[in-house]
Amino acid sequence: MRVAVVRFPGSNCEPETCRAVERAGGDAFYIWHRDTSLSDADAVILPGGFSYGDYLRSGAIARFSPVMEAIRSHAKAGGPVLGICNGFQILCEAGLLPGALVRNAGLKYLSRPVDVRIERTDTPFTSAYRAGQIIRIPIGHGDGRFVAPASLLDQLEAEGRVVLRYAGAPESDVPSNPNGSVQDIAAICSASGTVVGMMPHPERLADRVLGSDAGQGVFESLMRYPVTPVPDPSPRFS
Amino acid sequence: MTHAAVSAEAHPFKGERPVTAEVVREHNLTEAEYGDITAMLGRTPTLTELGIFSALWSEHCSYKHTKPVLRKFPTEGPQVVQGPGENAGVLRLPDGWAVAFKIESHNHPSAVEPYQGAATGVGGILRDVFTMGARPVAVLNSLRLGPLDDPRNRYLFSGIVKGVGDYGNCVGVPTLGGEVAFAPGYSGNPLVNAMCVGLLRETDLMRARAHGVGNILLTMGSRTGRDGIHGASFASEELSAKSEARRPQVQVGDPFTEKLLLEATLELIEAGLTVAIQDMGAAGLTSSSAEMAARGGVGVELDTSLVPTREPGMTPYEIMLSETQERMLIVAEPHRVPDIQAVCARWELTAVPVGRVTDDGLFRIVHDGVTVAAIPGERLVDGCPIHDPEAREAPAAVARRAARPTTPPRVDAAGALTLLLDDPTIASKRWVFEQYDSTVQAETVLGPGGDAGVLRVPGTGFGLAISVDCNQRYVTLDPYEGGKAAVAEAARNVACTGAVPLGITDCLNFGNPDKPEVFFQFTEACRGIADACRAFGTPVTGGNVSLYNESPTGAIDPTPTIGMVGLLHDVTRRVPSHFAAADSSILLLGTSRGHLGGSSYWEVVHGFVGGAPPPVDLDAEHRLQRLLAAAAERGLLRSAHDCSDGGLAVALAEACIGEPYAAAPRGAKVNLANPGAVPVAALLYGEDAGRVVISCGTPEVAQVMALAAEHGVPAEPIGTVSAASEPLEIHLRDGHTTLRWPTPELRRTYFDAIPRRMRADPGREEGR
Amino acid sequence: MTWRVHVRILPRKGLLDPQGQAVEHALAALRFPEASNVHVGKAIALDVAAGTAAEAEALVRTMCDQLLANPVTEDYEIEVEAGAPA
Amino acid sequence: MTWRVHVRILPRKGLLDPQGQAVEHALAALRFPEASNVHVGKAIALDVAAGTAAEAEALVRTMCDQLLANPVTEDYEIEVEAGAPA
Ligand SMILES: Nc1ncnc2c1ncn2[C@@H]1O[C@H](COP(=O)(O)OP(=O)(O)O)[C@@H](O)[C@H]1O
Ligand SMILES: [Mg+2]
Repeated sequence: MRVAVVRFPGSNCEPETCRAVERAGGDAFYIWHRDTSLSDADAVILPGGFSYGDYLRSGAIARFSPVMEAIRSHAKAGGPVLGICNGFQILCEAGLLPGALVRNAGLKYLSRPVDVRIERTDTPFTSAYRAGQIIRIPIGHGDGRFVAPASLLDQLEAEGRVVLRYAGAPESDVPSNPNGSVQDIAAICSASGTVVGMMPHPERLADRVLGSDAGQGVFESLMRYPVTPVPDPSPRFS
Repeated sequence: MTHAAVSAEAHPFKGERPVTAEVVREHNLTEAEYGDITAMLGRTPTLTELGIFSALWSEHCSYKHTKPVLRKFPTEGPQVVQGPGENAGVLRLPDGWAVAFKIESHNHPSAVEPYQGAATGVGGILRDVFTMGARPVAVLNSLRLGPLDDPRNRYLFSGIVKGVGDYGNCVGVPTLGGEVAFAPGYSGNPLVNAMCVGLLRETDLMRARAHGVGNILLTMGSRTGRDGIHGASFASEELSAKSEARRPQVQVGDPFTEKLLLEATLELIEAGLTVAIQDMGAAGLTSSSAEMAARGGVGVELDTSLVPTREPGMTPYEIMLSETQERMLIVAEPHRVPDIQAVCARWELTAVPVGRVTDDGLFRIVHDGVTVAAIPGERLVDGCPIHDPEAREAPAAVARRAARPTTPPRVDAAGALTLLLDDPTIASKRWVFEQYDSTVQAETVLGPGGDAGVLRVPGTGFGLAISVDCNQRYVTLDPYEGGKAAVAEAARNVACTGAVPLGITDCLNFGNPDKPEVFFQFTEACRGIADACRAFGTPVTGGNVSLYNESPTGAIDPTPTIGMVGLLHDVTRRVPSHFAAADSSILLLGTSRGHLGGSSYWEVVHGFVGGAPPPVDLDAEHRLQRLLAAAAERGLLRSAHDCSDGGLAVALAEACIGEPYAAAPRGAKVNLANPGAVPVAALLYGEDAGRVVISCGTPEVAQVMALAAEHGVPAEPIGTVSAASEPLEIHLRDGHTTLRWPTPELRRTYFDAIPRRMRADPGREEGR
Repeated sequence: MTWRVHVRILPRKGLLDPQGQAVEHALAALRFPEASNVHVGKAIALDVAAGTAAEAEALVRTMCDQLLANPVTEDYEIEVEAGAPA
Repeated sequence: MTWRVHVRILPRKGLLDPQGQAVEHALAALRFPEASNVHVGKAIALDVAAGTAAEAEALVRTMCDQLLANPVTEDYEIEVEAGAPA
C-alpha cells in the first residue's frame, strides 16, 4: 500500500511515521505541502509536529497549504486519511473533521504516556485492535482538548464516531484524561469512518525495542484495509 | 607572530560617537587592552572596531581568564573525532556514526526574561550541533534556582521550564534528561544550561573554517534586528526618543524558523554546497565571521549594508553586534550561491551574500562603500591579552568544611526520608520533564525520570546514554572533590543504564574570577574534572564558561555542570533505574561508610550545609562503571540506580516509587548489616560515592557476586523487591530496629513536592 | 488610506476558559477581589490599505472568518482606528 | 459600579514577533495584500468593581504591571467600557 506522509513547514514526526508504515509492510513517501498531487497514494497521513510553529492556532495556517485540496478530494472519494496530533488539529481546522482542539485544561504542554480505549475497530486505522482494548501510547501536545458544540457531541456519540477515549489505570496518580477533552475524546472519525484524527502518537510506541509496540496496530490496520485506488483529479508534478 | 604595525585605514561611520576613554570603559576594555588595540591598529579604532574588540575580547569569546586552566583538560582519545575549539565536540561511534554534543549556558538572559532567555538558550545549542552536520536527537537541561518559597523564583522556574519546553518541542528534538537543584545562592541569578546531542556520519563532519579566497559569505535565516546589542553603545547618550528607540532588546526565539534552518542546513551540508557554516551566537555576525576567518587563516570583508535588517537605519555597529537568533553564516564557492539560495527558498528561508573571503588577513567591514573597520583578523581573535587572576581559598570555606551540625535533627531517622523526598532538589522533576517532549523521533529507549536518558541510533542496534550532573553543594565545600564528584556521578548515571562512558562536555558556571576565592573554586574544580576524566578515559570535547554569576548576595555556588555521553552496545540490554519485578533480589554495590559531610541529610534535616563532601575514589568508580556494563551486557540486571542526594534510603525509595507513570509503586524488604556500627541516620542517608542499588533475578545473584568480585567491586545482597503497593521496610540487623514506610505515601510526597509548591500561584502566562 | 485595525478574539461564551480562570485566580491571590468574569483571548493588530473605514472593516471581517478566528470556539470584534494617507 | 474592561497586550515595538510574521505571510498567501505590520498578542476581558471608570482603569493598570503583561517584552492598552450598577 502506498502511504503519503505530508510534510508541512514545522512538521516533525514524518520520519518515525514513515518507519511505522514501513514496519507494517507499507510503502511510505513524503509529500511536500506545496505539492498538488498525492502521487497515487492509497492513504494519507498528516503527521505530528508544529506546522507553522502552531502560530495563531495549531493547524490554522497549514490548512491553506496547496496539498489540502488533493487531500480533500482523496477523502471525499473515500480514501483513508489519518491525522496524528498536529495532523488532527489541521484536519479540524480544515473542516475535514468536526470540532476543535484547544489549549489543554492544565494550560501546559504535556508529554506522557496515556491509556486509551479502542472504541471503534471498523476504521482503516483501528481494525487490528479489539473493541474495548486499552493501549498505552504517548501524547505530546499543548492544544489537545477536544471541544465541540453540545449538538455536535451528541451526534458524534450517536453515530459512534469516537474512535479512542482516554481511560486510566485506577491506581495511577495522574488523571486519565490529560487535557480536559469533552467525554474523554482522544480520537474521532468522519461519518464514513475513513478520516481519523487522534491526539496520541501511535508511531512513537510501535517498536518492541522501545519497550512496546502498542501503537503499531494503527499501521497494521491500514495495511489490512482494502483500498480501491482513488482517482487523482489534480494535475501531477514530477 | 609579526606585529602588523600599521593596518589598513578605517573611517568612523557617519554620526558615530568618537572613541574616548569613557567610551572605552563602557565597552569593558581595560586600559592595557585598549593599548594593545591602538598598537595593533597603529591608530585610534572606530566605534565599530571598538565594539568588535569588546565583543571578541569579552570573557565569553576570549576565555581570557580561563584559557590556561582549560588547557589542562584531557582532550584526546581514540574515540575523539573533534576536540574543543569547534562549535561542538565529536566522538566516534560504531558503523561510521559519530556523536556531536555540547552544553552551553544562558544564565543572564534567563534572569532578565526567563521564558525567552531559556528558549533562546536551547535554540543556540541546537545550532551549535547542526552546524557540524549533525542532526539533533536529544536535548538536556541543567537548571539552578533559588528556593521555591520565593514567588520570584517560582516565576523564573515556570518561565524557564516553559521556555526550554516550547522551543525544543517545536523543533522536534526530545528532551531526554536534565537536572534541577534549588539553593539560596541562585536567587536572583538562576542557571540555565542546555545540552544538545546530535548524530552524523563521521564522513559528513563539517568544520567552521573559512577558506578559498574569493569565496562568498551569506547570511541565512532571520533578518537582523537590534536584539541583545551590547549595552555600551547608548549607555552614555543623553536619553532622547532616538536613543530610547535604540535600546537593546530582548532576544526572542523563533523555533519555527529554527526548524527550517535545521533542515536547510543539513540539506546544504549533505549536498556539499558549503565550504563552511556557522551559527551566529553571542556577538552574532562579529564572532561567527571573525572566528571562521581565523580558523581558516584568511581575511574577510563584510558589507553590512547588504545584511537584511528588521528595522531601518541600523548602523554597522548594531548589525555587527546584533544577537538576533536563528541566523547562520555560510561560506560558499561563488558558483554554488544559486543552488544554496534554491535550497533555502524551498525551506521558505532567504540566504543573502554579504561578503567574501580575502587574502589580506584583514577583518574588514564596509557600509555603503565606506570602510568602517579594518583589523588584523588573527590578532583580533587570538590577540586578547590573557589574565592570570589570583586563586586563594577563603578561610570561611576552610572552616565550613571542618564544621558539623550543631542543632539536633528536625525529625527521627524514619521521618527524614519523607522530608528528603519532599525536598525539591531530590523530589521527582516530573512537573518539569512532562512539559518537555521526550518521545518525538521515536528512538527514546529510556526517557526522563531515571539515572540517564537512552536513545537508539536510528537503523542500528546500539544507543547513547546521556546525563548531566553536578552537586554544587560538594563543589562549594570542596571544589576539587566536587569537580571529581560531578564527573563521577555523570559517569555512574550513564553506567547504570549499562552504557560505557565515552566523553564529556562541561558548562563551568562560576562567580567573578577576579575574586581570589572564586578563581580558587574554578581552578580546583577544573583540576578535579581533569583528574576524573583521565581516570575514566572520558576526554573533554568542549564546553562553555559562564563567569560573573553574582547575585545580590554574592557569587553563586560554583556549578561545573558535566554532560556525559555513553555508548550502549545493544539497547535491548539497557537497564532501568526502578525495580522491575517482585521477588527480585536487591544488591548494594560499593562501600558504605556513613559519610554525612556535605549531605542532603544535614542540609534538610539539620538545616546545615557544611562538612567535607564524600571523597571520590576514582579507581573504585571506574571499576564500578565497568562492572555495570559487563553485568548489563550479560543481561544479569533488572534495575540499577545510583546513590546520590539522600544516600541509600532515598535510592531505595526511588527504585520502589518507580517510573513516572507506573500504575503503582513497589515495595521492598531490606536487611542491612552494619559492621562498622554506623549511626542509623548515617547508614541510611550517608552519601558515600560510588554506590549503586541493583536488582536481579534470585538465580543470577551468584553470577553477579562473582562478576563483582572479578571487577574488585564490593557487593552485598541486601533484600528483595516485594509486590505493588507493599511498604518499604529496612531492617537493621544490629539494634534489631525495623523502619517501615508505605510506598504509596512516599510516591505522593516524591511526585507532589514541586507541583504543591508551584500551585501557590498560576503566575503569568508566557509564550503563545 | 492605511487604517490601523485591532481585532479582539475571545473564547466563545459558555466554552470552558481555563486560561481566564487561571488569571482570575492569580488576580484573587494578588488581592484583586474587584476582578471577575475574566477571559483571555488573542489581540491582533494590523495595518489595512482601504478606501474607507467600512471597507477596511469588511476586509478584516473576511480575514477573521477565513483565518484569524476559529468559528467553532471563538468570537471576534473589530475596531478600526483613524486612518492615515498611505 | 461594575466596569467591563478590555486589555490589549502586544509584543513591544522592535521585538521580533514570529507569530505576527507568520500571520502576515498567511494573509499574503490568502491574497490579502492590503494587510501589513501584523502583530499578535493577548486580549484580556474582565469585569472590575470600582467607583469610577478612572478607578477601574487605575486598578487594571496595576494588574497589568503585576501580572497580566510582561514588563520586559510586552506593552498594553486598557479600554474601559460603560459600567453598570453592580
Ligand atoms: N530539568 C530536567 N529536564 C529533564 N529531565 C529532568 C530534569 N531534571 C531532572 N530530570 C529527570 O529526572 C531524573 C532524576 O533527576 P536527579 O534526581 O537529578 O537524578 P540523579 O540524581 O540520578 O542525577 C534525571 O535523570 C532526569 O531524567
Ligand atoms: Mg542517579
